[in-house]
Amino acid sequence: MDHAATTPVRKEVLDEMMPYFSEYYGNPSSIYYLSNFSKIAIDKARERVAKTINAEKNEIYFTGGGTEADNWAIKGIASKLRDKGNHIITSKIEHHAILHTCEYLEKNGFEVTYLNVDEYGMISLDELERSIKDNTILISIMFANNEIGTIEPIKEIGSIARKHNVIFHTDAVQAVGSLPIDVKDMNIDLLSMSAHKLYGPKGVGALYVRKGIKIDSLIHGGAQEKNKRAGTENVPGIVGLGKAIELAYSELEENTAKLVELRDYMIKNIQNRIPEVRLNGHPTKRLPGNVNICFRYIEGESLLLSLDMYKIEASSGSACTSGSLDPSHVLLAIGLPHEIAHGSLRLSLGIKNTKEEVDFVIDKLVTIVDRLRQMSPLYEKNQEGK
Amino acid sequence: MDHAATTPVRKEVLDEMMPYFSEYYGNPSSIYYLSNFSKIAIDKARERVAKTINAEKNEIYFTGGGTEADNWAIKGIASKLRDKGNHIITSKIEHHAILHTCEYLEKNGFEVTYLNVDEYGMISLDELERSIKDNTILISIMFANNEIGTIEPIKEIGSIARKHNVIFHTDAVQAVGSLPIDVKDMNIDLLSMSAHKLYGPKGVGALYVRKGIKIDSLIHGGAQEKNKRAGTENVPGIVGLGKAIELAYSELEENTAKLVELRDYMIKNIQNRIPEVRLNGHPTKRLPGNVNICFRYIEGESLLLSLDMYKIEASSGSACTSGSLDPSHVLLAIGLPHEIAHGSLRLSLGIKNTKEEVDFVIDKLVTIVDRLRQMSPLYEKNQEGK
Amino acid sequence: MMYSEKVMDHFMNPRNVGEIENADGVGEVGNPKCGDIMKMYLKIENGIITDVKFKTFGCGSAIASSSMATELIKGKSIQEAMQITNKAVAEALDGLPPVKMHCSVLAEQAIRKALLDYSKKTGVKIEGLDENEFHEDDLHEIEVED
Ligand SMILES: Cc1ncc(COP(=O)(O)O)c(C=O)c1O
Ligand SMILES: Cc1ncc(COP(=O)(O)O)c(C=O)c1O
Ligand code: FES
Ligand code: FES
Repeated sequence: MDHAATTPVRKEVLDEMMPYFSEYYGNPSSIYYLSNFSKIAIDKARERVAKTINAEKNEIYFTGGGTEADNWAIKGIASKLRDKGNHIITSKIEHHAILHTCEYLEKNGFEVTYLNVDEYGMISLDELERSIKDNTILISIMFANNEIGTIEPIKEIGSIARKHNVIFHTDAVQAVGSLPIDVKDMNIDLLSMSAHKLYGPKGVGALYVRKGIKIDSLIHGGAQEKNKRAGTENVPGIVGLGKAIELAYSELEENTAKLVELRDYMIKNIQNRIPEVRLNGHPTKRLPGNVNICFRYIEGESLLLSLDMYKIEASSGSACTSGSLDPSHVLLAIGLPHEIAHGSLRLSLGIKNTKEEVDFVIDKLVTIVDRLRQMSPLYEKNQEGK
Repeated sequence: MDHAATTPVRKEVLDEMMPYFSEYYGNPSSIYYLSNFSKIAIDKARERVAKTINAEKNEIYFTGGGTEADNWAIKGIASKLRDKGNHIITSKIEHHAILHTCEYLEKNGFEVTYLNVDEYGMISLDELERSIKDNTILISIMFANNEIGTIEPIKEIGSIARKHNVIFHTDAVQAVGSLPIDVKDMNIDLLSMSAHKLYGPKGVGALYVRKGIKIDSLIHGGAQEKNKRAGTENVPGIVGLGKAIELAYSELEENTAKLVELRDYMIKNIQNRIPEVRLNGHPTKRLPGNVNICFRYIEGESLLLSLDMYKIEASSGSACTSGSLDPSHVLLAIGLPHEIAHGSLRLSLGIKNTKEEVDFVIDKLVTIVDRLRQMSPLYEKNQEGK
Repeated sequence: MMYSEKVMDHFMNPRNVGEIENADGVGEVGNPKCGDIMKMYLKIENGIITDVKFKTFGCGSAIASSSMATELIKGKSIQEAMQITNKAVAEALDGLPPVKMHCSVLAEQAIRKALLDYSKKTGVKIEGLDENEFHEDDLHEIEVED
């Protein structure tokens, strides 16, 4: 139950990818017959991606994943507009692909404003508008957060950006496949996506670049992707992204309804059955499959290990799982104190999950949380206090 | 017969990749049991790649292809050593992944020396050494050229670089899988490779970074690849690269012997049966499968189209196939006049090609070249002149 | 790049390849930069193009364009031949890839240059034809939309 981390490639997707490994393996840059299959396949995938987000075909550029798309968007605009300005606005809860790229730019003469979020993880449109300056060249706000699932007011951000003539990028890696997206209606100038979050393969993504937006390349070389993203195309991967996105959106309504119901059932039951828990993220404006909860007095990694014993996959924003000493920057940004962030658990539901599985996870959680709390000196203290 | 452009994924390679799409699909960054399979798989691939080029496992970083590895090497060193110097040395016959990256750096305050090559495509060690200045931070010379197949004196370049304390990168995209490589013996500091040139999948490659070499990231984000290359790992692709490289080197001697024999047979027979041709590249220091020949009075694209009618795949450095107005920069660098470069043809043999296929191609070439020459106003003039 | 079936047909089976001895008009155009050369031979009787042949050093699209151009003007009057544009040649071939449109320009230019040669040799004036129009350097300066 960790579909926000990655998803398996769906059978229909893999089936469509297979011929492009060994049979129709031609290099799309070649001019002979064999390579036509690759060219046509890429073209079809581009069309599928474009259609899904209401873009034009020639506004879609394939990349080696969501992280590359994010890096390209930020650095490509920064490098292109360097002479125009050096100020970028983003938020405190972005994925590291955005944050670390911004930090890199800060070391190279750029100035970055990291917008605050409220307790639900929402940015303030007011603060955004007040942050725009004469030298602001880019606003990058994620479509939906990968940890707490909060969906940002993208359309409103788009309007503000457009009004002030600032380019607007959104990291939609978690949103694509799960939420309806219309780049025209939402005034989005650049949008990143990644195939492995929507039952497509790892190592392939795309960047939407609105017609008219000028951007420097991140990866220079051959003339692939209309001279904007060099490197021999990952043909099977691109085919997989195209198929996966088409499938996801043909089933969007039905999957969303199902996931939202399961999600809310899960949240409600955890809250009912386990004391001293806190739901992180927005109660309604959240990704259909996202459940993020803090369990007081315990630590996330030990929770994950215990769940793993029952083959339940999950993730945590605890300091112990982060590899660094701090808990997740997202949990801190929504105002959680360290000790509470420590006990965070993210369960992200996928299209194949069932109510039985959810019940199983809740049952196990009840046991595990109780067990870990019994071991916790904090819990002990707290109970004494009562 | 265009194996230098790309190769099909070998069955053994694809078989080993398959389980990582839908079964062992866990994100290597997760901590639960399922993701162990991915971690172990990546580890094994890293070991295989390292062993092949006599590197250590922790000196191998996976990328989204050869172009990304090239970009990373050049920009990563340039960015890291900017304060130390701004001069880079490369050659005139590098792949666009190197050349266009260098041109980008030139626009950003770097100075680049593009070394000449002789008629065979060899750089001069003398010129290289004379070009090194106090502010030289990087030498990047390709291991073997993708068009004319010439193998550069890598070990000697490595010695010169080491002597002058300059970092040495080599684009070995065409060499890996075809030539023995020993990064220690050859004093190589950074080396790029790409899986799809050696019967592995497209969209995955690697950069070898010698221990102790400090390099900035090209793609920032998560902590993957020891914090040096962010982005969820393309697990099946990485597994494919590992298997492909292991296979290629377990069969290296036998394949090389076979390819060299076929190659020389092909070159000799074309020269014998078709008048006014010119072999491009070095007669002996060339990639085992590379045949590159200019046919006077005709143009490469029409040659390719005609060959395609017989399902023979090939490539050309003619201006008409380049999409730009100029013929290949490699052919110009070895001193060919435009009109001769125009009639260039590259045939690159693969491990499955047979003598019968080579004979078939030569037969067809004889007919096609004759037909096109009969149509050519240049041929006419020349025959009159005789 | 993908050529139409018609382009491939004219490339593989070009019509009217060759030379005409004692042609009434010969035009050779080329792009000195990319090196493509097209040579057109005309036989003209009573203002009608009774025969036409070509030789071309160039890509598939250049050869197909030459072939199609000869078909389009054979049996036509000089004035009709003057109306043949590179677009007409490309359309007759069911289109050319954008990056290859300039090859059809070569065909248009070769016809006009052969007609100019005829005009010079015979003193017959052809309206709309000007010696100064053959700036070979301009041949490839066609804007191509991406
Ligand atoms: C010498 C050389 N360098 C770099 C590349 C680029 O590698 P990739 O196609 O994996 O981006 C190629 C192949 O296209 C090559 O032949
Ligand atoms: C919001 C967000 N942005 C970017 C990424 C990075 O995408 P990728 O894993 O394809 O590099 C992820 C996932 O890891 C994500 O959740
Ligand atoms: S207690 Fe072990 S990492 Fe936090
Ligand atoms: S003749 Fe050179 S591109 Fe057509």
